[in-house]
Amino acid sequence: MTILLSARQVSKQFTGLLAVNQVDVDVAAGSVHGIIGPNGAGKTTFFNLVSGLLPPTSGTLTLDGHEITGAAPYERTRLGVARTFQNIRMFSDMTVVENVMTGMHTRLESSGLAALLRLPAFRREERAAKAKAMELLEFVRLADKAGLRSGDLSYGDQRRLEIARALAGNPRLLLLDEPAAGMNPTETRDLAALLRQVARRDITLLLVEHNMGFVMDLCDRITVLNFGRKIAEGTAREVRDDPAVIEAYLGTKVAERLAKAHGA
Amino acid sequence: MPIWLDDFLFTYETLIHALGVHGLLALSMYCVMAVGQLSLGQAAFMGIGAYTGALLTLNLGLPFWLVLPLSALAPALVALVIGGPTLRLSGVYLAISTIALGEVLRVLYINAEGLTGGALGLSGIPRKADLWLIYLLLLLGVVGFWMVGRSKIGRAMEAMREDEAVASVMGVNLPRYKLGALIVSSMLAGLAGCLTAHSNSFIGPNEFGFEMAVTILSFALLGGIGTPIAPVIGAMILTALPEVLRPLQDFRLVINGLIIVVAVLFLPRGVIPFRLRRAP
Amino acid sequence: MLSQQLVNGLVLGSTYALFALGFTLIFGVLRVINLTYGFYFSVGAFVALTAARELGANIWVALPLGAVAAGLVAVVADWLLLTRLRRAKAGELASLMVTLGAVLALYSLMAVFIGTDIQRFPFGFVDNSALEFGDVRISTVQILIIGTTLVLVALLFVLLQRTKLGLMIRALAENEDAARLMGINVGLTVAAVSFLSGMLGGAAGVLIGLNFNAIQPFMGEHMMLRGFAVIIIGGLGDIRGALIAGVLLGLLEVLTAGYISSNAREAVAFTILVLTLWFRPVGLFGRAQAKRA
Amino acid sequence: QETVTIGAIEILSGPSAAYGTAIKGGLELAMDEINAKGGVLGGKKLALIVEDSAGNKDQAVNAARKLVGRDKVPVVIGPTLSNEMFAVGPVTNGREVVTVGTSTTAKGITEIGPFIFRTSLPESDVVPVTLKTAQEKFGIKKIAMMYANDDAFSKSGFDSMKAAAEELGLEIATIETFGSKDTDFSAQLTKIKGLGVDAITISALVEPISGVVLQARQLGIPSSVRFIGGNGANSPKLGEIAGAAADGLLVGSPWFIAKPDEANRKFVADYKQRNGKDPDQFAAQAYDTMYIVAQAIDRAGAADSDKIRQALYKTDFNGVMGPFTFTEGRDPASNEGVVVLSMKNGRFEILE
Amino acid sequence: MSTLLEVSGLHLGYGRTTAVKGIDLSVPIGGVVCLIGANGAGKTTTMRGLAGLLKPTAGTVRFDGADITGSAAHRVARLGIRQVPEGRQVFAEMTVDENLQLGGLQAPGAAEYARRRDRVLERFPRLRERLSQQAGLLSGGEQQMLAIGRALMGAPRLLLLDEPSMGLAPLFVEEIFRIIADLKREGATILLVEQNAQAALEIADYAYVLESGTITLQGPGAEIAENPQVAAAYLGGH
Ligand SMILES: Nc1ncnc2c1ncn2[C@@H]1O[C@H](COP(=O)(O)OP(=O)(O)OP(=O)(O)O)[C@@H](O)[C@H]1O
Ligand SMILES: Nc1ncnc2c1ncn2[C@@H]1O[C@H](COP(=O)(O)OP(=O)(O)OP(=O)(O)O)[C@@H](O)[C@H]1O
Ligand SMILES: [Mg+2]
Ligand SMILES: [Mg+2]
Repeated sequence: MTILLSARQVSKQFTGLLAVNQVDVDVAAGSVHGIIGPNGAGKTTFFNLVSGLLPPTSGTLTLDGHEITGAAPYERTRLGVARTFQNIRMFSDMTVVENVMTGMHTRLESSGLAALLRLPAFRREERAAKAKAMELLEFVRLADKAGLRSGDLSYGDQRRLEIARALAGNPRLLLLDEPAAGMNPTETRDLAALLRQVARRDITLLLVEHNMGFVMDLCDRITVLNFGRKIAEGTAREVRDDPAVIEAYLGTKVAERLAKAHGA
Repeated sequence: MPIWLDDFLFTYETLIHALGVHGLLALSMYCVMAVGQLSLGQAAFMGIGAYTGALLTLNLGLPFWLVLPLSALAPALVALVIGGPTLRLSGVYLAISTIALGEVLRVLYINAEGLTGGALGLSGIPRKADLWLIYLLLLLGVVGFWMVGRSKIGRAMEAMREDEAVASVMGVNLPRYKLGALIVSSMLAGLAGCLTAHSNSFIGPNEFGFEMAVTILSFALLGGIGTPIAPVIGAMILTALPEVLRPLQDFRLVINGLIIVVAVLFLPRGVIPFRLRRAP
Repeated sequence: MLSQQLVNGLVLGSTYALFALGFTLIFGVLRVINLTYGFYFSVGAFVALTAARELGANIWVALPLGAVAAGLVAVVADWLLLTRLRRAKAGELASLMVTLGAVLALYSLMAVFIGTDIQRFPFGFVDNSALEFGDVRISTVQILIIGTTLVLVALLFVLLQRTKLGLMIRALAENEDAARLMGINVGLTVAAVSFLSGMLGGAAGVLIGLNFNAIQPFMGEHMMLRGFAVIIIGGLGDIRGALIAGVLLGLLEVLTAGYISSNAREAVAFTILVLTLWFRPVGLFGRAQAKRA
Repeated sequence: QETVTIGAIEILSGPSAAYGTAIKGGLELAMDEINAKGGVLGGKKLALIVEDSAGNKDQAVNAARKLVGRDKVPVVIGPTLSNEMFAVGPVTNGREVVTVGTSTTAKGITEIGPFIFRTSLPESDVVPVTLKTAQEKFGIKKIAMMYANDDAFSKSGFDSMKAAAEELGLEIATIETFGSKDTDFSAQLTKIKGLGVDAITISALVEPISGVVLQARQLGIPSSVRFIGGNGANSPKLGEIAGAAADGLLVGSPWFIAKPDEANRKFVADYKQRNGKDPDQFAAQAYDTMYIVAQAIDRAGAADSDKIRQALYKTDFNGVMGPFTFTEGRDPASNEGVVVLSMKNGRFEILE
Repeated sequence: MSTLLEVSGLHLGYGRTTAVKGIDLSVPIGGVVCLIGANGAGKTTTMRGLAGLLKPTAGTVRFDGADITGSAAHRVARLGIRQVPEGRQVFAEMTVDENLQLGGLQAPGAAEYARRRDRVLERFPRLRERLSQQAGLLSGGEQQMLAIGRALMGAPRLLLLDEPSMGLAPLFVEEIFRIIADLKREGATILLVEQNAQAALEIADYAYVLESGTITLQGPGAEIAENPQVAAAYLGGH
């Protein structure tokens, strides 16, 4: 089992608050890894550290053996890190398909000069990009909305669009911040199926989610954060039965329900 | 040439020049705004181009085909130097701090009397900016932006305009794009400055200050930045208006202002509110 | 001489701060680069001038009259120019442009009707004798300016930070829809802000016009550039920032002109601006937007 | 053809409109008088098209092109500012249209070309007279010099002053500058106050001069320290704004309102009746210029630019500013008419 | 039980698109009514319309007998209709405490205000810890708590909840439903949009199913929960 992403003693200090506190996480290549924890535990902050939007206060991050701690977001994207956002962040003035094509930024190779001169190579590449974008939209069931202004989509549709946009860059590691928020159970089930397909494409998933059924279903391994610290880690079942996790996060009722639904 | 045509061209020559040059300035503004920056430094870049061009012609007697590119290069160098620190700023902070460039240069022009003629400016600059040249450059600019706009670069620029953090997560190298845009825009402004100097035959230190900066910004604001042609049209409207309204005399500027107000109220995204369709 | 220069700087700085107060209020709070602000400055001065000339009003009548008139003009201007754009969520740039057009029309209109000659308040409108402390001289008007600036800064600060209206104003600046959901009457609150800033601009116009004895339709336009520098150095929307930046700028300009070279004076404001932003990209007291990734 | 149309380019809108408005008043008054007396070229009426430049040199050039290209005027009067003339001059001169500046006092104006004339005395002719008078009358030895360093008019005025001061052997204690739109001069004046000078020279437009004068007295510079102004100070506005603070200010002028001759008294009265206010130097210069141009047209015998140009060289006119002829360089030939005025109770009086 | 909110024939849209096409709906005093539907069905649009943020193009809205169709949002809010908007919409630059103050602007008197604030902070102890933090820097879940707390500060007669459990940790989701139950017991009237339909239908007295802007099904909560189509489409059943 190779480790794709590894965080060592990563911390993030905000004024008056240690949001992530000496966290160690290893994400195995090809796995679906979940991060759960109470509100404000530091999950999104951890994502920001991994994707490079915030610099860690201390600790190191490595991707596939290369240290990326100080790399800019765009460099990490080139290395294969993609993400979605908890508070949806579309390019809302662009159309749906343009959003997806923007996600391909690092993969398109034609230079500005080629675009300027409309070289055949450039045109070929644009056509292929468009086709690929439509394919992705098909995949997240938004193909019929490809030409709409993305800001006009409903909340759930925007979430799916974010996933398509993140996938467009052919990432090796996809960070999903609460992808099922705002979806009803049926939609959530469909999303899970979709993500399983993604995982089958050799994309490693790192996932933050509060919908426990969803997390238990999908994740090979789960890390639990509380007040910025890692309090547990293991398989879905190990975590579910961990008293510290039940106390801090799940509550007995949910834990019982989960146990019932997913076998003891 | 028939006399009436000669008269016509004579009468409107400055205006026709100005329409073209202002079009170039509008493009230079477009270039910065397309990556979500708001700059009031374009007038300053224009001034650098104008003084560089004028001095090269007057003092060294260089041929115009050499003067023109050098006048684009000079502001580009300045853009390169100031780019790093200023591009950390955003929105109005960036805009106002770029006014600083213009104001500091103005003081410099005024005080470096030996070179720049101080408040008296430089006069007697030969008139070498032919109409065809101005409009050819403008055309190249518009077409260039149009072509590049319909590519991943265009998408990246629009992405930056909407949300920088997300654009960076999409893999857009923000500093590079910002600096690139600033440099290209400074070059366009420099060209415009050089062309102005060589068609007006006189330049002075006060022509590239705050007022001009705001005028250039307003080209893009009135036209809109959905497509590269929009700011150019904005520039042409704003340049022609005072002349078209000349018969109104006293009330000329009042009506001019009111037209702008009404235009923006009813077309808040610019006179050409459409955006470039990048994925047909 | 140094003490006199310090007083000069303080007075000049107060005029900058006084002008910047209302400007930073609309600019910072309503998130609008409202270029018509300079016009309110001119309106205040001219209304007070007319009151003094035609009605023989003294300063204590003319000053509030000018301020209130400018406030009303500001309310009307905001209503005509910006409500529509605000409702359409058209963004900062459209507002900037509309106020740019408007200010051109307004100044020109004023110039057509009033003429562009400079005018002054009647001699003896205020007792403008100079008080002497040792070899330092300061006039009554100058004391009035410093005093008014300090009082207004204190009042505004309390208003914005400590009162319900201030809270409502700030809420509205951030998220109009959410403010409505709180039961805030957006139209009325916006009008209140406009009125306030117009009044501040008008009062500044009267006092500064009085101090420099030069009243002219375009007088507000000339203040704008320094106004920009002050509110950016201070941090947008920050009242203390406007005060401190204004005074700082006044002092440095005067000291530069007095001890280095008057040629360099013009560059001072912008050099300070650049230096400030270098170290604090949001100005002295500005706060970075609380936007999370 | 029934009329001869002349063009003028003046600042009629924007912050400096006061200058253009005065000039327009002077031109129109003279034109009406000429027409009432039978016009030019044996009965043709003079007509005047005044275009606005708003003080902007691009607009000034556009206006010039319109006057020349569309209205086909043989003579352009103006533009108002020296800056504008530097842009307009090459255009009209290139098209061989006579251009007569009435208010452009900067150095080098008439060097633009053979079709560029001016009726305003350049500062270099006026200022030495003023300074010399001041030196002789008041024993001035040590001076401070102030000027607005950002506009061509003030700067070139200052250059002339400095040359004259050096010529006269005056001690220049300091040179202080300000921006033409500044309103605060306290720093410079405080510095000057400490230097103990006998006089302060100042070259700028009337607005900042008024401010300087007021603030100087405010700061306690005694009235024994006289101000000596350039062309810009020669305006009744100065007295209106600065009042008693301006008392004692000296300025050289080709004209002054209380000049006792009959022609001038009539001009002042007519102007005041027509425009509702006293004329200033700019109005007077414009008034004379219109006569000078009209007479040149008559002498030329046709509304033809080149002929008018030649006729202008032969100008020999006696107007409200006194006797007037052009030099070969197309500048006013003599500064004999220059009088030195002194401000008293807010009005200029001839310095006795 | 008399009706507090009565909606009939309501049409709402954005520009040329009509997102809600003539819905009828009523909420009784003291009742909890639930609105469920797929993404894009028009639930949020309906909520915005009721709060006065969108002007209806047709139809009427009556609140407590009075016609409030097309009333400005601040009037609606002052009548006691408070909304927890989708996406939270907290005032990001202001502190948590200031956000609460804004919710309680209309509180009659300082004592009442303090009472409400205490209740809210009791319910959400997490907010008490973060009182002086800028709201924009709160975690997603914390912001959701703040949005609910802020609405409660207005002592609403009708509470419009648009996906209140979104982004909340399981413990808190439970807590939210407990709070809804509490509020119901205290006599509050609630219109609830919720993706967690199972839980929502459990406490709802009555429910509506919205599809592409029209109501396709309605009935008592328990009944709707058992409807096989609903179960398949919205509850994750097979
Ligand atoms: N930029 C910031 N400045 C200050 N504090 C911050 C900042 N970003 C996050 N925080 C604080 O850090 C803590 C962790 O936030 P984070 O968003 O990582 O939580 P989370 O685990 O994602 O929670 P949720 O499940 O509610 O989304 C919170 O208490 C939050 O208020
Ligand atoms: N601002 C807008 N402009 C144009 N269309 C919009 C806008 N907001 C929403 N829509 C459209 O209106 C319809 C209803 O959207 P609404 O947000 O009400 O759905 P919803 O039921 O709340 O969905 P979700 O569960 O995803 O939040 C959708 O088709 C959406 O695309
Ligand atoms: Mg989170
Ligand atoms: Mg919704």
